[in-house]
Amino acid sequence: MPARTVYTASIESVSILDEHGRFDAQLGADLIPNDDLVKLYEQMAISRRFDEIAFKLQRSGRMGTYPENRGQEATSLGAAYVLNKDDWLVTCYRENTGLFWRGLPMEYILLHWMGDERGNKIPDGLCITPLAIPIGTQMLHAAGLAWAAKYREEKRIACTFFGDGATSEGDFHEAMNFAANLDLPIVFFCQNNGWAISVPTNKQCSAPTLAQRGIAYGMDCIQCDGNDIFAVVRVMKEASQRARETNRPTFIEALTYRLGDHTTADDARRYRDEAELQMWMQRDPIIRLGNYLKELKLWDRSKEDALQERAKAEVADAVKRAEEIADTPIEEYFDAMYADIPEELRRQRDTLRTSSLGQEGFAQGVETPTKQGIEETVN
Amino acid sequence: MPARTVYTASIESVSILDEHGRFDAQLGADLIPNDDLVKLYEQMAISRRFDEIAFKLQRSGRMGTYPENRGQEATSLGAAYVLNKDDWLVTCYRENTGLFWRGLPMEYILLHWMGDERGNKIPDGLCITPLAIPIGTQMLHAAGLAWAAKYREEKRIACTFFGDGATSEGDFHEAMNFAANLDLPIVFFCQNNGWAISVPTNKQCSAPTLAQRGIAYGMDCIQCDGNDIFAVVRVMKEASQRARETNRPTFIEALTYRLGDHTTADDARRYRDEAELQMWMQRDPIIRLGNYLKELKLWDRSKEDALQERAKAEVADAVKRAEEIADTPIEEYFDAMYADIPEELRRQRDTLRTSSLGQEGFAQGVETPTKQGIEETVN
Amino acid sequence: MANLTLVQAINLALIQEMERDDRIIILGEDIGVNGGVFRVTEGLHKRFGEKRVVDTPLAESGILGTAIGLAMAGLRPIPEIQFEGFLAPAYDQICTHAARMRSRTRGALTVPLTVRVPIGGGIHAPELHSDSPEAVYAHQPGIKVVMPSSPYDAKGLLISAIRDPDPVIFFEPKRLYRAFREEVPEDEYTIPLGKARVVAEGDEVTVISWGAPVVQCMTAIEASGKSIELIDLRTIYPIDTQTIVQSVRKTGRAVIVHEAPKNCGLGAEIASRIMEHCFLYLEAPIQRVTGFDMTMPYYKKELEYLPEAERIGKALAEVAAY
Amino acid sequence: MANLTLVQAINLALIQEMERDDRIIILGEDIGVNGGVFRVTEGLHKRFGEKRVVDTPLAESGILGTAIGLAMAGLRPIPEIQFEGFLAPAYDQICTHAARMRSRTRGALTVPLTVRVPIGGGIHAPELHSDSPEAVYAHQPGIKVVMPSSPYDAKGLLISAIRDPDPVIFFEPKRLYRAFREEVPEDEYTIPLGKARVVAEGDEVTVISWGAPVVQCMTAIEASGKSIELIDLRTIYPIDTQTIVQSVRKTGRAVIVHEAPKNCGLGAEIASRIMEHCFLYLEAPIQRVTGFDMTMPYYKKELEYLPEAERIGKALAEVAAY
Ligand SMILES: Cc1ncc(C[n+]2csc(CCOP(=O)(O)OP(=O)(O)O)c2C)c(N)n1
Ligand SMILES: Cc1ncc(C[n+]2csc(CCOP(=O)(O)OP(=O)(O)O)c2C)c(N)n1
Ligand SMILES: [Mg+2]
Ligand SMILES: [Mg+2]
Repeated sequence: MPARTVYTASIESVSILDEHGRFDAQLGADLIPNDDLVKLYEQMAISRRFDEIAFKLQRSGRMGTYPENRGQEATSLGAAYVLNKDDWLVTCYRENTGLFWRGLPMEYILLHWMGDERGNKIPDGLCITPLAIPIGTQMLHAAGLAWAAKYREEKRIACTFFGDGATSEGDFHEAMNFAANLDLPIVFFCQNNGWAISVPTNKQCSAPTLAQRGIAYGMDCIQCDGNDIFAVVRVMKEASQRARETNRPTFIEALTYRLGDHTTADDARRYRDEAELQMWMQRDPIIRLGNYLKELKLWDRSKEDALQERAKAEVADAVKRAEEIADTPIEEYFDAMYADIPEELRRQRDTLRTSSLGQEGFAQGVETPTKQGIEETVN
Repeated sequence: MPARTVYTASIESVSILDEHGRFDAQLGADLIPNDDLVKLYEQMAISRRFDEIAFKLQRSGRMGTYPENRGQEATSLGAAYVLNKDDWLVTCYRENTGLFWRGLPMEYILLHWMGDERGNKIPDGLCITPLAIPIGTQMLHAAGLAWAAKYREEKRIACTFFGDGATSEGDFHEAMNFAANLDLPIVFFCQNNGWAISVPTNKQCSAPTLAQRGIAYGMDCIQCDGNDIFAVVRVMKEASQRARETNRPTFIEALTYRLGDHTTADDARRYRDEAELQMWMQRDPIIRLGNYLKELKLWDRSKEDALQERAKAEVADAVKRAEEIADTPIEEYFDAMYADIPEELRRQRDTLRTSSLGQEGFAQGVETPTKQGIEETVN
Repeated sequence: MANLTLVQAINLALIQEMERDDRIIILGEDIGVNGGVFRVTEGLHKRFGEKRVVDTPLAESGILGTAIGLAMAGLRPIPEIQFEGFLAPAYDQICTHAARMRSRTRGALTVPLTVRVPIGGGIHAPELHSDSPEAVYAHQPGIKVVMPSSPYDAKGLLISAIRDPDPVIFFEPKRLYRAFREEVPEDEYTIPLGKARVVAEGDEVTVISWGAPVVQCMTAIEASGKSIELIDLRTIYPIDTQTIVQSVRKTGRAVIVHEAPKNCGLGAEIASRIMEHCFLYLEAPIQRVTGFDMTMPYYKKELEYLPEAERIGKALAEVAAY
Repeated sequence: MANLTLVQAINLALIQEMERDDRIIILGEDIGVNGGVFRVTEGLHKRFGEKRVVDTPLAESGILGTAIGLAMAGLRPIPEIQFEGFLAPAYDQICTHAARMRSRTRGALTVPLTVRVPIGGGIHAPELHSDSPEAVYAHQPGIKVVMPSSPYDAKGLLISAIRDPDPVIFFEPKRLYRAFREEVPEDEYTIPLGKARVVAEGDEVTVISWGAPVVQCMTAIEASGKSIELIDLRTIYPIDTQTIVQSVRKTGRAVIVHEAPKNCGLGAEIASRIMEHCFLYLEAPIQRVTGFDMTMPYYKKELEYLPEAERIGKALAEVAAY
């Protein structure tokens, strides 16, 4: 239909260090100092070790369901690397690497998956939010956190992580729209790992890219190779600068892959091809960066051995801390509900009963009338 | 940032008969037969009359809150004109003209706003859904209706209407995404009338067009002049054909304006400029088509007079039917809840009481024990 | 002291709290230039500017979700949802996040927000503008739920709600928005959450209600000629069991009145608490005078659905005679 | 007759109904090739093809909303929501539309869908995978709510739900999914909605429960050595008041057991109905043994939250001794 064109848009895709080791010297120039590169590599390796141990803890009955992060280490790490310490990191549940980089002690993640809320009791000053279980809901909080920073003129930003599947939820749309319309300093970081449990990305979005979801809001949006730490760092730098300087949000689609099952409760062989998995094994972000470091002579076998030892020890330590944490008396759960505990809840807490006869004798008085007709008090 | 372009998109805007009477002979060729043009004009005029009377009914206390349709007649009408009788028309609340064209007796709309559910008791075979009060929710039903048609291989489609404000709701996103991903035969028709109550469109969407919301789903999307019946018909023809033949959805943004307040409960002078209103008065879809018809010698003063008489009579008739409808006994409300009324609800229905003592003597037995200790039955 | 409507009392509370605490941001649909569809936020946009009084996109989950983020950052957001029927799209954010953030993080992150929501029927409004979902939110641990029935209470309770460190849903009975005026002190004052008000004392029957039906109860009680104790709950959660129980131990009879459907309404919880704590004092089965277990009818029939004075009066007579 | 788990019984019911009625479409997250995260829809994708067994995008409101449209068109959609915690995003479509379409249109449009939702705790799952929101949906007029506690009931109730002309929420207690097997007839059979089951007869105390805690009740009853009548509600709405009342008029004592928090839980409604209809028969205050009024703890502490046999047993002893 011939008519007037009123809008045009396009999506760019960024790759710097590809799976064959080719490095785009122009895009990658002066992006990451060598020292940092080594540290980033080390963090990914430690995180990978953590993942393996966490998996084993689940398999041996020492931990509940656990979502492996394997294969996705570069995304959250690249983002956390670029962000300032006081920027909000609002994650989903596959961003261990970025959280560890930020400084979250590893045992927190273990505690979370061990069914212990103390895994979410974020240490003061860390500027992260707890792992988000309900898909797609946390981006709105990130928008609110970014809004608060803008309101206070703090020059802090928020960066929120979520999967391809999450982009199908209504809350994703609302968060993107609020951010774009209210000019919030935020980065929406989508980890497109090809699958939402058993559902492939093309069933979440039939468009050629997820990145173009941002066009709906007139938002800057871009795609990158999520297994390429350079590409991630590059797009994150641009996005965080845009947020910090102009309060404009950015939507990033990072192409990555989970090399494990969805969680330990899942069996990916039921729905995905071995060949696809094999192909992505070749694109492993850790191997890729490791090879590059070796090429630059920044890494070698002995450093690797030392790193593996260190990883082993640090992870073992975290496991120990998580497993040896003191039991929480259930009463603390009641106390954690409100700043001030309501009376009926206090009665439940102090008797560990809900039935009124079971609550008799609570506190000073006796609340439920007895047949003897004693004078009672209800608190 | 130099990188590979992986996607490009653009938005076209269609206008055929503009506010100055200029007609694009190429785009408009053979679009609407003259006979139909006259009928469409008449329908708009009758709808306008209806609107005026409905407004007066509210102001004189004979009807509750009413949302004027004034200024938006061409959008739903153009769509309904293109659709087949068995295509689903899933409207919001500003699409009287299209509903009347489809055959909904005018008193139904009055009854709805008179607080009478019978206004939603759609006559058999009309393939419309009731006016939707909760914003943004009905598009999902349209997607489901379209899906059912596809499932049954019926070659029916659905067309759903909503405002600019509605595109901010999560359900809008989910409906668009389901339609695009499941290949549903549906048209999403957005009436961008510039305002969602007091909030201007640019606070719902900071992108230059609403049409580009469709790009997020890889959906065909287009903008048109919503006060130009030709443009509406043209984009609807293309969209409905696409849906019917290929099961692909389309998103249409029609630019229009409500010339009245949001509803009779609103006072638009509180938030919008008189100048803006005046400008849009010049773009009135009825005046525009009327002038064009006169130019084509299809219309004249005497025809107009006759039409106004007819409109007056038809609307008066509808008002009479709505106002004279018999009262519904409240019992029918209970009966309308389920195919089979649950027992406790039947007890409430038969006694018009919820308190158990008030329900005594219900049906055969006496349900609540009395002090006399009569043998009781509970139904 | 000024003679104010409920709308004006809330407006005054908002202004005073905003003056006092610049962590407060008001957000919602049409609350800015337009002053809210009920004019509750009238004048705030002009007074505090568009940074603190923000017209959001039309998206309730977005409003609550971003408000949660604002609160997590230490601000004191006061989102408005235009009508209780449109709180439903925000149900998930409220119950999944606002209610759980403190317990989930053992207090590391909290959500001190107050969401204001007009509630209830009786104003001839369209569908979904007349419901009463308070019991749904009372069932969700982690939030508090408040519903005033007078201008005086509205101001004092709203200030408490805003200052409360936990999320509060503040339901405003729209039928009472402009139904009557009352002396409301200019000075700030708070009414503690979780404390009911004994509106009238009596010893034959205890009537428990909240929000708009409190007014219907007063009419019914007056007409009954009996000595009836009327308790206005004021806070829906936590429930002030003590005040209720003390009264019913005196009267031995109770009637609970609410607009929501009977089944699983708050009346059931209150009746159960009374039964649990006053078992040996009860002289008649506790009565529930409520909306019927059906969809709130469109407005033509709303008064036949709502617990109006006449229906309340019948229950009073029956329970007293039992 | 086959010895089936609850998962298998539901799977069988789905297969048989789909064979019988090609208006049935199954839709949800991971229900296709993957057979559902609990394998309830195992084999259906292969058997009925991707036209009838549809993996949708990850969007619960979308799943319910399109299912409503499918149902309005006369099909019989059976959406699955993966866990009860993720029913919340669909709360609006359920309460605003599924529940209201029949009454809104005076029957011109109806919504015959059955939404299947795993519910409850006890399986060591992550947050929001262990809640019990049944009372919230029971409070909403216009829908029916079902929760089986055994493979046999599950099959018969699910078939009734699917054939019911109104929307039904079918909650599946995930703790019982594979907890035990039971003889389940191959042939189709239905169990009427709205009818409770007397699991065990007795005359000292009546215990009322539904879903997974029914099993805990059986253990507690056995341990108590008393003559206790156990009623499994089976349908949460409409409640089978008659069966409950008949029993309590006999026993004079009642204990209600559920996983959800006590405040405004379904136990309050049942207790109130008992009080209303058995007032002169009651010999002790009705007891509620339920989840506490707090967020369902993460799994380390879930068994201290849930109404396990021991806590039920204490209440039985107390109420019997009263
Ligand atoms: C609201 C909600 N619905 C469903 C689920 C169950 N669920 C957990 S993870 C998941 C898939 C998420 O996919 P994606 O967003 O791509 O993230 P990924 O796991 O691939 O990192 C689903 C459906 C959930 N946790 N929350
Ligand atoms: C879910 C929901 N939220 C809020 C409202 C209150 N409300 C009614 S109409 C309206 C504005 C709608 O704007 P738009 O979608 O542009 O439609 P228009 O009225 O302009 O045709 C609002 C906020 C509602 N009806 N439903
Ligand atoms: Mg994914
Ligand atoms: Mg609009």
